[in-house]
Amino acid sequence: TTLDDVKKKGFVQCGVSTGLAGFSNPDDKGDWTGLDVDYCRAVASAVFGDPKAVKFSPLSAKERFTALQSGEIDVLSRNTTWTMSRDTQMGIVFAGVTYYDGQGFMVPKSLGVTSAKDLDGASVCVQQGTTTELNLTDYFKASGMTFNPVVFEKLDEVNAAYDSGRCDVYTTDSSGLYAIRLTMSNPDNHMVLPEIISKEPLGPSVRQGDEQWFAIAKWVYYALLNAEEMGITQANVEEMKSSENPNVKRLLGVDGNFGESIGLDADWAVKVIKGVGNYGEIFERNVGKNTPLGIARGLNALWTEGGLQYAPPIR
Amino acid sequence: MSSVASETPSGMTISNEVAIELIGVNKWYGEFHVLRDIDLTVYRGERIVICGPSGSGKSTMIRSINRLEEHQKGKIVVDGIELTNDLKKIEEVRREVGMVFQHFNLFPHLTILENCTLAPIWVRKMPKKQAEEIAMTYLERVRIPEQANKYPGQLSGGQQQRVAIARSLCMNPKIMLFDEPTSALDPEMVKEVLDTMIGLAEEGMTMLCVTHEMGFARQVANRVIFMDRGQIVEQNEPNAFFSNPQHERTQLFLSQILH
Amino acid sequence: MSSVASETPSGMTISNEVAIELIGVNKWYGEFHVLRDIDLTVYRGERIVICGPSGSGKSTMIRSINRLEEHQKGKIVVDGIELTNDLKKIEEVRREVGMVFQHFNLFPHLTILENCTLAPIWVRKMPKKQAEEIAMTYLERVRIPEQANKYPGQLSGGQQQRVAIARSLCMNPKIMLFDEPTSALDPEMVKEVLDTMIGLAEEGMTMLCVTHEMGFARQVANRVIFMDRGQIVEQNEPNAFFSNPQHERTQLFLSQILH
Amino acid sequence: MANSAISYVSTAEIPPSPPPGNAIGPLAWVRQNLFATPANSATTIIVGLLVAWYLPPILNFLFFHAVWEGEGRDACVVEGAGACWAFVSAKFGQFIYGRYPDPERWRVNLVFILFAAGLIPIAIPKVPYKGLNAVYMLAVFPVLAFFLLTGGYFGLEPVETALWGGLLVTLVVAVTGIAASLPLGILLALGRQSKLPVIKTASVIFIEFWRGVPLITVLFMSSVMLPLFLPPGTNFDKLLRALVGVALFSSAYMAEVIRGGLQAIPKGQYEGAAAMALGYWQSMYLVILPQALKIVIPGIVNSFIALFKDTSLVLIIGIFDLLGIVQLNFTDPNWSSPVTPATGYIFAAFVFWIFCFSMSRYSMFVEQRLDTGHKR
Amino acid sequence: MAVQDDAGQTRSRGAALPAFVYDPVIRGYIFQALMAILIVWGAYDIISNTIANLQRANIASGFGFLENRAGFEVSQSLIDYSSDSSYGDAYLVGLLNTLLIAVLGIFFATIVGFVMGIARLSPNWLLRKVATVYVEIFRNVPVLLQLLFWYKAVLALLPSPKQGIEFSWLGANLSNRGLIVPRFVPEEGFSVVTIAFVIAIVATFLVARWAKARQMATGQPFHTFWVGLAIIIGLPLLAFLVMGLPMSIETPVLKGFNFQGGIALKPEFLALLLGLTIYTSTYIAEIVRAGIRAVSWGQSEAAFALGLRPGLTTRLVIIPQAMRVIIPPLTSQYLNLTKNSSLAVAIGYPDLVSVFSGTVLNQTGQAVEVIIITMATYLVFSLATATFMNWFNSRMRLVER
Ligand SMILES: Nc1ncnc2c1ncn2[C@@H]1O[C@H](COP(=O)(O)OP(=O)(O)OP(=O)(O)O)[C@@H](O)[C@H]1O
Ligand SMILES: Nc1ncnc2c1ncn2[C@@H]1O[C@H](COP(=O)(O)OP(=O)(O)OP(=O)(O)O)[C@@H](O)[C@H]1O
Ligand SMILES: [Mg+2]
Ligand SMILES: [Mg+2]
Repeated sequence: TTLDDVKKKGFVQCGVSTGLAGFSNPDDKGDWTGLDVDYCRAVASAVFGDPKAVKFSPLSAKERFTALQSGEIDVLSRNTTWTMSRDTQMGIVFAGVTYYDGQGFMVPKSLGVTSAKDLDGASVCVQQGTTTELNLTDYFKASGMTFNPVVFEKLDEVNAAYDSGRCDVYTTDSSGLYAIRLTMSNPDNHMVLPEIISKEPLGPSVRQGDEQWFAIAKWVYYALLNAEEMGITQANVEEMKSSENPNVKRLLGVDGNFGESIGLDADWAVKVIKGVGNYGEIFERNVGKNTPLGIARGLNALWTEGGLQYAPPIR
Repeated sequence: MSSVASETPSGMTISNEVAIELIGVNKWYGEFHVLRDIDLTVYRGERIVICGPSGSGKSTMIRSINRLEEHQKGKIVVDGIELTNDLKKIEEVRREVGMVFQHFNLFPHLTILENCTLAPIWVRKMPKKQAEEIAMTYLERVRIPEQANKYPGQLSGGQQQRVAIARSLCMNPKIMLFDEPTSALDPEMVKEVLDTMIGLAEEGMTMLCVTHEMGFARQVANRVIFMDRGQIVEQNEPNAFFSNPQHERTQLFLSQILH
Repeated sequence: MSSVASETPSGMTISNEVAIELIGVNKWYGEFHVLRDIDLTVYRGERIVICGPSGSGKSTMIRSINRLEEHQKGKIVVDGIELTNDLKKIEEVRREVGMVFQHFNLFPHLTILENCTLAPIWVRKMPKKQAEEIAMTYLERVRIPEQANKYPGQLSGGQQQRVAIARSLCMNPKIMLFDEPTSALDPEMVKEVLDTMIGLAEEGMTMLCVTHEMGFARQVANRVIFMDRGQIVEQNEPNAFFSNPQHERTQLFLSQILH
Repeated sequence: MANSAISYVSTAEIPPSPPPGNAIGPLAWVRQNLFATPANSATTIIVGLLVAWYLPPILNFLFFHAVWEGEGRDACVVEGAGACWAFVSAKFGQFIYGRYPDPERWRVNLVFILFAAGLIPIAIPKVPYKGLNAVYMLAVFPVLAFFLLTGGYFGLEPVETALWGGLLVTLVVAVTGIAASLPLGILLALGRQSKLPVIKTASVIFIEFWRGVPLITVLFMSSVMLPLFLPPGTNFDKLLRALVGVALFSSAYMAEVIRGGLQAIPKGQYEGAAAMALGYWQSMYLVILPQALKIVIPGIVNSFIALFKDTSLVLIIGIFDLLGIVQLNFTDPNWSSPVTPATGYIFAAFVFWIFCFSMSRYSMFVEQRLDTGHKR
Repeated sequence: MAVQDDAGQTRSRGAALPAFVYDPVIRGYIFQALMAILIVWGAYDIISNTIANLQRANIASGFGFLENRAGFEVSQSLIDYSSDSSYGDAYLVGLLNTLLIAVLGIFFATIVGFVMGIARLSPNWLLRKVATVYVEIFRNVPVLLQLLFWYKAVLALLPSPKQGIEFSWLGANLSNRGLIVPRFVPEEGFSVVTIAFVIAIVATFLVARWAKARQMATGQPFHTFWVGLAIIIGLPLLAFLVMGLPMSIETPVLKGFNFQGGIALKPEFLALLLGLTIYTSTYIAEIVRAGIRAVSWGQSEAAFALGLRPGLTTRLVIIPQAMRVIIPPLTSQYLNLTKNSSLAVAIGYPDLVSVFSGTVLNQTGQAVEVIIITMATYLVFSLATATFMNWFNSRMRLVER
């Protein structure tokens, strides 16, 4: 099984993007950071108790699915939209939605456009082979407008083309827009338009056919959410072990051994939280208000706070 | 040097009109002095054989007669026309002088007939039909009319060389130059080419021929010239040349060649 | 055909041991019948010259003796070994038979010495030193020991051909085959090669030689074979062959070649 | 009966004299090469004007208006600025080593030195011990280089290939491709010459397949499809996969080059070898291949050059070779300026050019020098 | 050929091996059988692995996806294409774009290459050196780098459409959106001009034939080239004037962000064309040079000795022979150019690889099928080229004995 293989080689092989600030991006020292990266570290923590027991494969949009299908990577955590065809026809399954996103548009302020409705006839920069490319087409078609696609295989190339003025509009998931805006030669000259034209549930995926590994992928994510819901943080996880709350006890493996059923230790969730913190911490660390991206929780707030992030209980 | 009409053994006549005159001709390849003060007068109807060791300048000399090589000092007069840089004069001389090369240099992409008619059509501005008729007469003369529509690659070496001779004759030249015409041929084919050349000589064509075929020299030449190191070292009427060479280099050369 | 030990003009002896035997050998190139029922017995010590018009199958015949060509019918026995598809036997025969080609076929990437030692080292598994000593003796015998460390490209044609002979001799063959060994040479160089071959003949080597050098044939051959259209048309002792050819094709051929 | 009238014997040898003055010297050269005919003179003038028109702006951009020093983009974002060489010097380390960790870069340097130490003597014809040298280059050096670069043994820090980049990767891909394609190419060429139909057909299909498709699809295939061909769980390095693709691709081209050499060997050489009782492999190894390979040295070097240029395609599958890493740095906001891309590309072009041009000159040199065989 | 076919001859001396081991025929069969087994086994292994991998991962397979709706747009298409078209249509769009760039690239590269190749043999030192520098520079730099250079370092620096460089005399505009040129819209009567053009070509052809026949008959040469040129330009022009200028020009106008109307040559297209043309032309230049030099000097000498002038010698003797040498390698350069056009993927030109192995592969995830189709397409190109070359070689081979 995948878990055995992973244990044997001693690390989790995780597919990430070739560089998208806030989600998966190598820092100056070459260490990977970001929300997608932290999810992989969480999985590694669950298996090995060590958030560093993970290796990253930067993948282009084209390579990502075959890399997972062929077993080259164990988890794909690469701002990938959960769609039905991907979930059913490509031999992969999605483990959850780590980020609720939607596609938007960015334009140079000098263009004088304030709404996506004014974009008729525009040249649009978009990354090749993404759901973004399809949504874009659908949106313009539905609005009775025309556009001229300028597509590249790699994100850098799309960025460079937009920055040099090759196109009028940049479109991708709005989280991405914020990240990309930062890399423009002058970020203040660009604005994100208010329209969101699609649902983009981004989440990690694993290969079909290995229920145990699928369960680990799912429940690591749920553990992160439950931890936030219960107020368990990286800092207080040890004290919380002595909490009286039965929900906390079950999550932290003090009461019952839920880890066993997915092939992990009883304290698997403790390891996860110790390794990377809870979902809220991950979010704030990578993309939240105090990062250059400055993204509000919005849809990604817990259900208890009006958002969509909701985890099944552990019992 | 001779300046009177004379009678050769085989009964061919030589007029005392001058056909070619080389006066103090010198030529250098870069620093290398190939032709050194060559003086030579050829009379109309003369048949001259040139021999000498490899690298002695034989080819260079006969090639400068139709300006395939440019000489740098001295004077070459062919058929009354002095060879200078003037393209028109060069062309005129080349029309009067035919040349046959060691490696035939037939045009491989043209048939035998086309090889023969190319120059008459484009240089002499002859109608094709007439050119072809003339070509056929000459091909008959070299005894290969039946090959007219083949390509050079399909012919044996001896046949190719005969075509090359016919091709030159089609331009109706007054003088023929031969540069080792038989040395690239198999022994059995040498004879057919030499026979063709003998035929030409008998008709009184002025000929200069670089060759080591001493039998040929004996039979048709009225003069044999021996060259060495860019000079004419010795010349004589063939019988005397072979039986009684004067210069020691000539003697050495003949002893090697007639083993 | 002669089958008794005889004495040749130059006093070389021939045993009545059979060296090579061809019995009813036939060969086709596609549809073309090159060798037609060739019967030939060569005795140890014989020196046979083969002549005939181009394309008559001379080369093909002597090349099939060391299986450079495969015959399709009949039997070839060399030194007691019959040539079949068996690679081992072919190799054995080739070790006993030396061959010298028209175009020398020296290996241009090896020095003269390396050319000569290659086969002894790799085929006879001789130590390098010994092979070199042997090579040097043979190079002395062909009178070019001083060229041992040059490359073939640096030698004249005559020297190259002598190296080719030495190279064959290094394998200590019992029989030598020559395929027009002098026809690619400049006239000045023919003599040195023929002299080398005469030397070999005087030592009693069994030799088959395709050549048109009739002087050589007269001097050393004890039998001259004339081939035409894939058949042996006539064979005889040289003096008789040249002075009194029987077959009309032989007569025609000799008249052409001795022009 | 000497005919005294035409008989002539020279009495003294005419010594060679130097050629007349107007045939040599610089003036004669100018006349012959630039103003020989009116048409020739006209060409000289027109081409001369074109050169005078276009050369100065190019030189200005490259040298006279170029920015040689600076700490960031500000130095290069000035009106009329030429090439931003400051960018190249700031990023030079990355261009050579990629993201290979700083403290470990001595290992890369050592590999470069070891490589040069093997290559230089093998390239100079006069240096002896070519055999030992070849053994070093084909057996010792690759092993040393592998351990040095990847690490993980002998206390060397392991360095993932994902961190390799720049000229290092360019050279690794090119050298491996070359080293692997040569023996493979020889086998394929011999296979294609073979009289055995199965071997011949297999070789032909293999060669024609790889020669028929663009390298980029081969790289896509190796990066996307290769994992699917293998049993589950076997997966290997991305760089290694690219190397496999490049090696197979170039071996097909190499095979055709070598086949050309085999065909150029005169039949007489095969016969000469056979007449001396050498067997098939012996004649190939001792007689035919040494000559065939020598004849095709220019062809081989040309395919090396092609391969070296083709290494740049690996950037399309996300491996950062020299060109890839140069491009990657254009996005550095600290250095982005209108002239940055041009500067980066010109730098990369210059590096590629140096390698390719010197290889082609080298092949011309070898061609002339080793030409002992077929010329007097 | 007397090349030995005794493959694998070993010399284990003395060992009493059965006789058939030394028979090259039997030996050949054994060797081949082993090889065949190896190949079949390898192929079986790969195929079974792939099938197992695909099944295990539950990946859809088969070529049915070609019928599905594509759902994305392509920026340049020679046929009608919209997001409602199928993946199969997308394949066609990519294929046609590849062919378009290949045909144009071949056209320009041939012209530039011949000019440069002949210039490299010029007696003029300066011209020769300039051509040499051109060839040596552009030949020794990867074509991908050149494409990127033109695209990102040159064309990307152009101003936006609003500030684009106007070529008012052409009605064209050059900006970072590419070169926008007016489109000629034929009106009623334009067909007459087209017909005139066709007639002119036929007429030129006839004149050439007549001229040749006349020369063959009377020996008089004729200036066919100039007369032909005059006819081909003059006749359509005349028709155009007579019909009252039956053509309107659709000039591009700036509307919103972009130009509307006219023909837009996108920067991706321009960069690709420029890069491929320059790169390939250096190779063609070398081929042309080698081809001309392959005709031995003896051929020229023989022609000179017959009194032919240098110009005629070139035309009648050198070029016909050089072309035989030039055409085969030239065809393979054409094929190379076509294959190199796949680098379009790096600069976003929608060629076959970019549209099909890029977008379609990503949208469907059917990597195996998509890559197979792409490779097969290129293989067809190369087989077609090879067929042509074989045909050409057999037709043009110098006839020999
Ligand atoms: N183009 C050239 N450049 C330099 N040297 C040349 C050139 N052509 C010939 N030579 C040299 O000039 C000398 C005379 O050459 P030439 O061909 O006239 O000799 P030859 O007497 O015809 O010799 P052969 O019998 O070998 O044909 C030779 O030493 C030759 O090497
Ligand atoms: N490989 C081959 N395929 C087909 N025909 C061949 C082949 N080799 C030789 N021939 C033909 O076989 C005939 C005999 O050839 P061979 O070389 O034995 O003649 P030869 O007597 O040696 O002639 P030469 O004096 O020209 O060397 C010739 O007609 C030749 O064209
Ligand atoms: Mg000569
Ligand atoms: Mg023969």
